[in-house]
Amino acid sequence: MSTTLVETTYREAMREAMREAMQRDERVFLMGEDVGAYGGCFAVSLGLLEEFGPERIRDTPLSESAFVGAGIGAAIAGMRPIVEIMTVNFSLLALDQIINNAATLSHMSGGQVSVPVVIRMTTGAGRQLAAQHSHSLEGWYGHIPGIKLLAPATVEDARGMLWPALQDPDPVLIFEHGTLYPMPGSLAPDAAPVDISRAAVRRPGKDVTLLTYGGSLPKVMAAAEELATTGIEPEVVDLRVLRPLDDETIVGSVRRTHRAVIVDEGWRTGSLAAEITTRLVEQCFFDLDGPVQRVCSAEVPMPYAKHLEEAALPQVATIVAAARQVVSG
Amino acid sequence: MSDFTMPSLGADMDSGTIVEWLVKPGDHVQRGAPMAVVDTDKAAVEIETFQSGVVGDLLVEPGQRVDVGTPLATMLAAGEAPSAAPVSVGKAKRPRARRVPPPREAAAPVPPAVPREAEVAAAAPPAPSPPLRHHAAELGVDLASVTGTGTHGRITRRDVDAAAHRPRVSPYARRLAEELGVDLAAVTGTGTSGTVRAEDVRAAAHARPEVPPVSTEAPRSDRATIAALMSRSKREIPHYYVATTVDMHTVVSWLRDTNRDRSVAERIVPAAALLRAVALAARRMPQLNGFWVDGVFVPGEDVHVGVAISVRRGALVAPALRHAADLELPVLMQALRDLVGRARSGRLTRAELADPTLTVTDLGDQGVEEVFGVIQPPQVALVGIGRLVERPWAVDGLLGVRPLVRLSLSGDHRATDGYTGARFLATIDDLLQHPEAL
Amino acid sequence: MSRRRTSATGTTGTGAMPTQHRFELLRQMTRIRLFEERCVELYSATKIRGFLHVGIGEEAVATGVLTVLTAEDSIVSTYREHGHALVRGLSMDSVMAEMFGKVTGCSRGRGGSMHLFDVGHRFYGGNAIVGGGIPMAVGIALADRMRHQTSVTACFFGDGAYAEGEFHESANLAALWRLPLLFCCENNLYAMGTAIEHEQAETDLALRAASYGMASWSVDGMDVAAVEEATRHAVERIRAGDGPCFLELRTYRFRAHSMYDPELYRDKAEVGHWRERDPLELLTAAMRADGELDEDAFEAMTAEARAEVDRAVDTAEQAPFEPVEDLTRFVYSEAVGPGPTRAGEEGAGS
Amino acid sequence: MTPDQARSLVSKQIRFIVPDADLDGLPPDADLRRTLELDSLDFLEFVERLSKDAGVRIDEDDYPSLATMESCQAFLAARTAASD
Repeated sequence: MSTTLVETTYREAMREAMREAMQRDERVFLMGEDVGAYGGCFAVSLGLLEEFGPERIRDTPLSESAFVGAGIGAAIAGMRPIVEIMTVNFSLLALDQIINNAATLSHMSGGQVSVPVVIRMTTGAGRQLAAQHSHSLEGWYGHIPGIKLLAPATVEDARGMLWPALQDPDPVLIFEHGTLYPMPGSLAPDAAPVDISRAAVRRPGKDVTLLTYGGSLPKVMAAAEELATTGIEPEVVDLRVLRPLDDETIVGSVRRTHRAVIVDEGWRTGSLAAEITTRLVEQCFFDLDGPVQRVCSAEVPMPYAKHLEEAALPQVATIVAAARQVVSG
Repeated sequence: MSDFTMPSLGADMDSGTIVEWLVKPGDHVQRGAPMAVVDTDKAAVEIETFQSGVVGDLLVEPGQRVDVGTPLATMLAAGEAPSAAPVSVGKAKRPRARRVPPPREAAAPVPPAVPREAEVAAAAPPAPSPPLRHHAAELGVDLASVTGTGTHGRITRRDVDAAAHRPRVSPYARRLAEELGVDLAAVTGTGTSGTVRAEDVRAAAHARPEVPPVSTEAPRSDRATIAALMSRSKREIPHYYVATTVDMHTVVSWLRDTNRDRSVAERIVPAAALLRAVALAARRMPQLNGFWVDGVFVPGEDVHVGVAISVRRGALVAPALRHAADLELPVLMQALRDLVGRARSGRLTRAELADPTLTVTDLGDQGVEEVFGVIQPPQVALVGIGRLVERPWAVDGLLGVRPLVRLSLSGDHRATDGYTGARFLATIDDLLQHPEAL
Repeated sequence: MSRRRTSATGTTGTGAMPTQHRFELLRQMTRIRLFEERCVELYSATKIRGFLHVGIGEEAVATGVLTVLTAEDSIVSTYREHGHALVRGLSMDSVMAEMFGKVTGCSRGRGGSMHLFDVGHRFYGGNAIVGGGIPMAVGIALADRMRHQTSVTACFFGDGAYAEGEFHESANLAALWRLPLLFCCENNLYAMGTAIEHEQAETDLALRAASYGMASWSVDGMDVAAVEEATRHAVERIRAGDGPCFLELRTYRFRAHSMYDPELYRDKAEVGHWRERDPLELLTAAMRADGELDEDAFEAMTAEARAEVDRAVDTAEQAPFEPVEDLTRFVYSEAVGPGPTRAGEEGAGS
Repeated sequence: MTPDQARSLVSKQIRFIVPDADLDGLPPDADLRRTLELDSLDFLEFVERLSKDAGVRIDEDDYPSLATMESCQAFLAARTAASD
């Protein structure tokens, strides 16, 4: 097996992950709107229909409640379905199935029923799709016991998270930020599965901890570079798992740096950033040398116009300013 | 015989009211037959019997609200005779004592509740005393924002002082200060609006003197150690000296009045009043209450007045009367007696022997009128007190005999200058003119 | 696949059904009736809490349909599910214990009357969300079809659910993918307090179901023989791969929607009229008319059923509650070796 | 109280405060505070013990009459005589 790395993209990495899963386990199949003939709204499943056929690459009618419910039912009955909801914005139509059935059945049935389904959704803003197509609702789903949430932010995670998610006996939701699909990266041809329970320190540092996930990671890494030129050494933590949160890594980092900035594309009120801030106050109050800073989207329906959307979203400059504020302030 | 009880018709229903009976005693009813109409908060509903049989006594009258489970009527098996008294339809009989709990008002009258201690304490804490209000105003502290730590929530002087020095401190800085033994009140914050940050605390910690290890076993410093200490003081500390005469008339007469109705054990000697005045003055002028270390003045965390005590056989020790500025005069007196007693019997604590923040030498009892002492390093001030003497003294232009005492200050010119020393003595003099406030 | 709409009017008098089988249907319906009547009493005495929806009057539907299904078939039910659970084979003890919230209940006391689960019997629970279970039933049928099994999934719901989007999406998807799914619509003429003519533009539900391209029948839901015959016919088509079928089972509940319902929406006369067609009495009358009812056996069977209910109540009373320490167990599946080996989990896979 | 009783009582109290005091060689008219180096606190404790032991009230105005051993004996004799 050659060890030379393969140039690929986030999108192709996810496609390869699905192909590998279906080759290894006949219980695995893909279901969603336009995943087959059209090749996937974001071309993630391009070519899979030709390789695996319509039985395992199933285009569905526009009935999110039905096909997500069907995915849950098939999982109950022994399959390992991958259900693709085109975007998190349409997942609102399937909330009843996800929350009242998928997340609840195991506990409510006293452990008899388990729902090994993986639900993938594209998330986030930044492509001028306006309010109804730009939501970041990870905070909502992060509120629900009974499901697990993953946010692959790197090509390696896009390639390695799916297989362990499919092995998990409980529902796993995977949020793929829309801007990440074309992101280039290199991978070993036989890339191994990755851990899906821990956060990752993407850049070690000592003066302030920058906590983020998914589509915001590239902006945070850029902000970290800029801060480094001014003598501030930030530590960047990529959450990777949004539920259950990896308190150990998060708290461990802030205990070292004594300062925290959380970058989250969701709206600040009741967001994932709000939950993480609460955990920092609960678990390292006496390590905080300044209040936790949150860089979130402005609390507005995402506007279409580019300059407005940019003003609403967290940006490198606002991340740098927040970090400076907590370090020197 | 069995009961027909008020059924529960929903998770949130815990009582119901009989609107109308649909049966009368003696009626034969089949299982499932409607017995009465019950009104719950939402609507009127027919309730049914789960047994067939003969209706006995109707125990609850229409219009009466009863809890779920309360017996509404008795049911007789077929053939059983209903109770003797025929009952008109619709009017429920008085509930028989045996089955229905006695109505509540019949219970023994409850004695009027005596306000327990807790209720009294819950009343508003006693109003702060006038001098305290004055003290708070002086330090710019809003008493409403201060929570008293005295009995019944009384605000004490210490509470006010603490409130005056409440800088904003980050939690990490507060923890660090505790670990490094740094007095936060003395740290100036460099964060926004004066917030004390971690590096401020670290800076303060580096500047703090290493407290010389003092063993409690050596209560008496022998001549050699005293000699070494005194020569180091003279060698390193550029002393300046200032002195003044204080009219002790007000203090002495006040003491005579208060001592008259005090038992011997509680009597207060002038020396205690003097010590109290020095302590209060030191709190007002913190530049004299601390240490000179590596070229930097480090203020003491509180006022601990070292009291020079001659301990038999010529030895000398100057243990600290700790937190002297917080000890009201009578309390300070007892503390002083206790301190001197323990100094003489060698039972001083480590804290008392650790450096006092300034020292007082009272040689009045030894007969000298004026003392110019040597500062105990690393302190920056020493107050000398002479003998209380009756002397001719001009008061408002008239000549009179007044009890006078000579106060002196030896100051470390690196930390303060004569101007500050003089103001310090003047402050002590002024405090001694208001003995009731000591 | 036939698009036509057929309506089978069953008769209870067909001689084809063996006496012993008719007696067993009667026994099942009697068990359900006595169980649910006792539940009403227990609820009034605050022993059962929460919501309680009894199907007294609809026993023929559960009995007629489920007697046709096999152990490999699956069931998804609704909150009016006691009858389905008992006929499917859940023990009366485990169901009553569940109503008492005891750990010996079929869902460890966590589900209550509306969420009875028994995966061993492929009984995938009631569902308190009207229509909430239908998409899942589609998925179970999909899984069976993808694994080339001849199992049928029966999905029960009421006329109220017929107005939910989830039903229409599921009916279309199941018909589109020709899934082995039996839609069983218990049309008891009322969606809680709303009569069907006030909630459905077209009240002939079978007619409308046919428009999804699946075979649909209207059945007299009070006649257990008719229900069984229609179900048998539909299941044969499904197993033959003809895709989903729809049964509109016209039935009636003699008691309120739930324990708290002043029934202002219907009058006593209507209830009285339907009581004349009580499914238990219809069957006993028919068997007597055919001289097939052994009165002693009937009496003994009823007494045994009553005793079974009594035993269930006693065991439920004594049973322990789930220890509070287990509160968070099963929020996520507990590691049971390489992948859970639950029923329906025998698919291959590394 | 006889002069001798008074003397032994005074000596007892002084010895408590100054254990190694040479009382025998102490002239009866010697100033106790100066010869025995009693500062104001020592003297206060001496007065406290004396008044408790002898059961008599001693005010600050009486302090001058406790200057020497002689004056103490006289004071105690006079003060207790009033109550004998």
